Amino acid sequence: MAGLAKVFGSGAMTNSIMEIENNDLLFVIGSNTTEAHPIIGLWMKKAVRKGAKLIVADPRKINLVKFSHLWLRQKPGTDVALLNGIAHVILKEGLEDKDFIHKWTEGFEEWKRSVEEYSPERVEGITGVPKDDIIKAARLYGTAEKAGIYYTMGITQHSHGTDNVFSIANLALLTGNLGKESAGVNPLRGQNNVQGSTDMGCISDSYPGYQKVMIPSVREKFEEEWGASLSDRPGLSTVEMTEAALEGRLKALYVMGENPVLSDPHMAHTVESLKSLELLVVQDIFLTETTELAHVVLPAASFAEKNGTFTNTERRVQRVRKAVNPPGDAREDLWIISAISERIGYTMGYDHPEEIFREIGRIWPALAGMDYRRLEPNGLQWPCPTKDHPGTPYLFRGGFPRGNGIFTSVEYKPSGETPDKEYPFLLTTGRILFRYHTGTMSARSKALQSVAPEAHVEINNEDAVKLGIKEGQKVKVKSRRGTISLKAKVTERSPKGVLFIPIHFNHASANTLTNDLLDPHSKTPEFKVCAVRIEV
Amino acid sequence: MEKILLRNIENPRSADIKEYIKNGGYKDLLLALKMQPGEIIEEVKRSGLRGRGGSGFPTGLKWEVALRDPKSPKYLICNADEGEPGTFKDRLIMEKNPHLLIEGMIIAGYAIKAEYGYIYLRGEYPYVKKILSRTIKEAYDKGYLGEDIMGRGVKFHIKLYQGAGAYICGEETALIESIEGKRGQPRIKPPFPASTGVWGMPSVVNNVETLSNIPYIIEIGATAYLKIGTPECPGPKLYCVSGHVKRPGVYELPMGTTLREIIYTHAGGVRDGKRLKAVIPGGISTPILPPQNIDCTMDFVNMPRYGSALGSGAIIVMDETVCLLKVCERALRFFAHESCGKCTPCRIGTKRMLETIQRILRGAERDEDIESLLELGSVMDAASFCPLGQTAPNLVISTINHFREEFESHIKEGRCPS
Amino acid sequence: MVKLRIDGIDIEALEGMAILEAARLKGIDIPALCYHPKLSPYGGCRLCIVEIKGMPRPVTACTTTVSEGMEVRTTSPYIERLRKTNLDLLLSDHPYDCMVCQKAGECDLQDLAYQYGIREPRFKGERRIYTKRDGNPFIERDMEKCILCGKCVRICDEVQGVSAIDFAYRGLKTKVCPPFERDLDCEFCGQCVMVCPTGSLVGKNWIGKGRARNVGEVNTTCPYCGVGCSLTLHIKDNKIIRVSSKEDSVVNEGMLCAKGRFGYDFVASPDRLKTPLIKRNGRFEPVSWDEALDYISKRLKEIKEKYGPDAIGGLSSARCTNEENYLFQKFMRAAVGTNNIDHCARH
Amino acid sequence: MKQQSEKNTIIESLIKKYKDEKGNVIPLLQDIQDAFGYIPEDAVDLISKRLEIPESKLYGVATFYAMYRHRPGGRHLIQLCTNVSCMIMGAEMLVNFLKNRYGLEEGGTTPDGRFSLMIMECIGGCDTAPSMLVNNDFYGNLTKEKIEEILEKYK
Repeated sequence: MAGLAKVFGSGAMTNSIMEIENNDLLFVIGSNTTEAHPIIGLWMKKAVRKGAKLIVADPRKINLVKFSHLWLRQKPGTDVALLNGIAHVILKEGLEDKDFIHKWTEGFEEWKRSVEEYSPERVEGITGVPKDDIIKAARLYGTAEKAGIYYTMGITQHSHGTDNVFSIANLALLTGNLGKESAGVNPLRGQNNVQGSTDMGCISDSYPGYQKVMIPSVREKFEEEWGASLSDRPGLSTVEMTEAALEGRLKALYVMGENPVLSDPHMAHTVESLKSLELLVVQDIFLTETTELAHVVLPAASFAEKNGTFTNTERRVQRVRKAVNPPGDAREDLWIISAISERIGYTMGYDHPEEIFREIGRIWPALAGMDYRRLEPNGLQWPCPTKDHPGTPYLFRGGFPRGNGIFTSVEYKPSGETPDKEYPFLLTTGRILFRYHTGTMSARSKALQSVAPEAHVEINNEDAVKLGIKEGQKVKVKSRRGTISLKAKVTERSPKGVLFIPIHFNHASANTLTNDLLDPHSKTPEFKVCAVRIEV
Repeated sequence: MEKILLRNIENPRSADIKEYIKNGGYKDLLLALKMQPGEIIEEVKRSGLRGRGGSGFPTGLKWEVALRDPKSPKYLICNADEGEPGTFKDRLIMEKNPHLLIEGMIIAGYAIKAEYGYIYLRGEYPYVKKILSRTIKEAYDKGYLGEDIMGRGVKFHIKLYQGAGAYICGEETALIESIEGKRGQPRIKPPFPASTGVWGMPSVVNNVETLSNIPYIIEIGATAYLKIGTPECPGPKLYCVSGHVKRPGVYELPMGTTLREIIYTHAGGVRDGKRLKAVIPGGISTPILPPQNIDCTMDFVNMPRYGSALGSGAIIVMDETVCLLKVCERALRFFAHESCGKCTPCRIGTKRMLETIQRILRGAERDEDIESLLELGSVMDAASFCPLGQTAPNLVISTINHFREEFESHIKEGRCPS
Repeated sequence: MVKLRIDGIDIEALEGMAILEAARLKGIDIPALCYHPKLSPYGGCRLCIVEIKGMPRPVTACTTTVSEGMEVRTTSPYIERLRKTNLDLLLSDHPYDCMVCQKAGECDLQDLAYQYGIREPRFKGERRIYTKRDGNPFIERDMEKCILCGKCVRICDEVQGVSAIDFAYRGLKTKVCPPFERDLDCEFCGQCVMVCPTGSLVGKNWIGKGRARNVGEVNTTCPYCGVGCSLTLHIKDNKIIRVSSKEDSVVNEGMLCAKGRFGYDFVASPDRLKTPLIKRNGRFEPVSWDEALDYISKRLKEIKEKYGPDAIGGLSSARCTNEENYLFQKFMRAAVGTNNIDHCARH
Repeated sequence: MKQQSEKNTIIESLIKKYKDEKGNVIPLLQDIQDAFGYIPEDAVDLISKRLEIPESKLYGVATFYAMYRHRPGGRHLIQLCTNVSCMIMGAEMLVNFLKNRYGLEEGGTTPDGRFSLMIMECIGGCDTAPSMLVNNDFYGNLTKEKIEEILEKYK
């Protein structure tokens, strides 16, 4: 969420889920909401029922299209061109919010010039979206009083993911859809506490609360709080750690509750790097593809066996409560971390998760006003600086925290690896309703397993006819990085020349094929686009 | 009385448009097109015309609500479902005098500023569909239907729509649901169709016979029309007579003619010299009448005073050979089969009443069976969602009241007195 | 606002509000089986009938909206008799399963039968018998217990937008089912199970796991996607036997998806890791916590001395709690001394 | 029965006829029944896909109306009324006659596939009770002999 953080200071939804109901225009781009965020999908359907207009931009005919008024079917990886094209039309038709731009933004003039050559005709050439639809989308978004933009991995998982996010932010700044209810720029975070793990500083360049590691005064504050000297050297991201291990710079890795073998791109690369480590410790609730390579596996407690908090995609911190005891000798993660820390000479004596929660509140003002009692019954949305503060449904009321909203000029750049003669198909990956992440939990639910037992590759019905592929036929999909074999699903859902494979299945993991090319800013791999070949 | 609705039907080519025009057909339409829609509605209101389908609701009022409603387009729907057992009058108009209906529809459409009309014809009249399709085509060819009727700048189209076997679709909102391609389940009222009907637009639903009165009202004016029938229920009425009479059929008589006169003077009285046992005056959802009550005047206002109702004017005459419990059993089998299933009292109540009657007929009855029938009847009448459930018990309950001994003899001696 | 009187109490209600809702605002509870605040009014069960001054026939409170000066009576001997007979009719077409029915103790029909003291239905007759079972893996659909309230049909159509089921056939034979009575094939969100007033729709893996007695409830947050729906875990003998959600929860208002509502049996899976494991010559051997922790800390200290703290990296989890993520990065930064921290966010 | 692909082309052409017409479901189902004698399951699947109407709703409509049939029937359809007016004029006897003479039960089809029988509620022929329809033709004042004579015409 580096892109959004740059413009607005954090990578969270600017508005809240309940406000979706009162949008009069919803622009959903790169989000299969009814499958990846089903309940947010319901709020969107409710808004449409109440008369809101819905634009869906997605290369595939996802279920949400059924409820939309306008479906933009852009080629994968061409989002910047589409978004700049929409901005272009808004400007040409004078639909921008002039006094919002004047009062709250900077860099407008320079950015305005950068979108001048994104005429509807040119954008149609790049994205494949008819120019009339681009104009219609611009008018819908430009004239709407309360317009919200919603996006997920379809926008961020590109080598130019940050640019995609910048161009979304530009649209919101252009039309003043920020700092007010039922509007905003709303990334739908994929996992139950991915917002929390970034808030808590599990990213190499930031301490908790996005406080930068590289700023000496910030580091000193944390050194004082934690009573330990802290490194001033920048840290490595996941994929960079893989490189470092292969180059012998990284010798040990401690993995808590993750399955990088399946969830990181270019699986062969990941396996090779983990094998080269001198120490791999994996703490999880099941054996996974990653524990296979570990030296030590530690049994952890599941969500139902511990107390604490999760933070959802709308910045709402909510309680997690222990309902059953962990099996056998499995222990809460807090106990395990403290025990290891104790043994290497750094004591972290906590008796209850709430003590940690209070400590977090001390060092990150946005959570200072929260405590476990105040989180009853429905949690609070940060920032919540004081004990009587009701929490913040939407950000930036009365302006941006760090000066003005910045327009960022963004040029359309094609994806890293695009189809060619040898690998003629474009592969995109993503989620499906009945599975979750790497399947650790969802694969072990009998009912979910029986309705989504195995991976499939969606292939456009015309392509299937050309290649003589029938529904359910086993096929091989090959990229420069590996090969998997799985059943074909012949459908109109995927556009011609594009294949789709869900990410959840270890027997045919999409990440065997994906490209580990990173977005330079966010360090996110380009999961959404790579070139593949299909063999019958 | 000089025929109005069944004028010239003896002529085998009466359905032909040339024949219809020769006898003054479509003149009233041209007359109406010279008037303002509001004027036509005033005339219909003054005429006192009431819904001939069975509701008896003042037609002019319904039109006025639709005309005043701001929403458009508006729709004029002809209810040709005619599902009430014992009723076959609309069939006769549509077979023998279809252009009278079309002319009536166009005038009604013009009066409420509707440009589209539907005829909802029941699925059980396939041969009538052929006739109506030809009639509509003739009207289009002669310029009485289309984008610009007779060059008067008035647009009106008629679409023929056939149901597929559902008595409930005689209820106007169930009919509208059916046109919209859904299960024929009645809608919550209000809103009424005149403000929110088909496709959510103002829609007037009128019966075939009701619409067939309109040209005549335009022709002779409300004042003259009021001279026919009774002051509260003016105009001609088509009475259908079936069952044990010498001459079953449709009789066009002034509204308010007595039941006795219809049965004996027009329908030739009870056949084979049998004794009259009972009469269902208005279709099987109306209470039964014993012989001593047949001096009632058959109109919307008087029949309730005799403990029954005009309904669709479908008179079923039964002589002494008929076992009334069997008649009640068959009627309840009808209502249980036709219940749309939406509301508890009707969905389950019709079946339980039927089972109770069948138990009595099988001689396996228990003493409290009559009590159960009365209790079921009261909950259905009071709590059913629509008139189907509310009127389904009428026949049984009235038979208990007027022919208690027939029930008793079945229960006590296990045999039928007839 | 509209002023009216219900059972002699003066009430102000919003224009267009149904009498049933206005009454409930004042704590006057009118029995209703087919009403749900999220759904369009239906008027099928006829239990919520009330008397209104000036109206000949009782009207259903769920479909009749309030109007100025209206006087409503929600109960009278006459109304109670009609309600009781209505209930009697429903029970006459309902299997007498309360002894073994999963919904016993939470069934609206059972509660009303208790309230009206109906031990035996007075009007006995033919009851719907359906032998074919629905083969879908999530929801047990016993249509004999269905009272045709239509809430499942409406929530699937109006709220979920899937329309997987609808009424079929007519009269007493009316049945809620997928097309051609095929097995249910939908998103298995379970919203239909949430609104079903009887035991007709229940989770397949709830059956036989326990009912009202000694079942604890723990409210928590869903472990799956980032929406953060509130879950209520139903616990018996240290096992999750069922998941539901409170309808007043802010983010999801009681609605869930297939993963949140039905995807919880991983917690009790036999595959759960139960002891620390150390790999010795290619095979994992169970060891005690002390042995594992000593091994890890010894190796970490060795690597830190030999190669420096930046040779060590940490991957936290987007599925762990805030507290765990905080402690993990504090461990890597304060205890180990490196900024090599990331988590598997899909960014 | 017709070939599957041939069957699909007929269904597709019928659907096209009603493609953009509002309120097209009931006439379309009627046309499908006229073409095949009943409403085949795959026809409903195709209508659902093409007109984007949930199939559950289509099935709800197809099973609500009594005159839609869901199984192939005989070449000719007899629809005999037994409602009150027809009943008191002897319709029950005619039902027994059809059973004994032609082996026709309610909702059944003769072994040779010539006739199917539907018992109707009221077909509006009360003045010539008892009455019946055979395919789309109306017959009144029925007796056993008259029925026999009429059915001869339907081979």
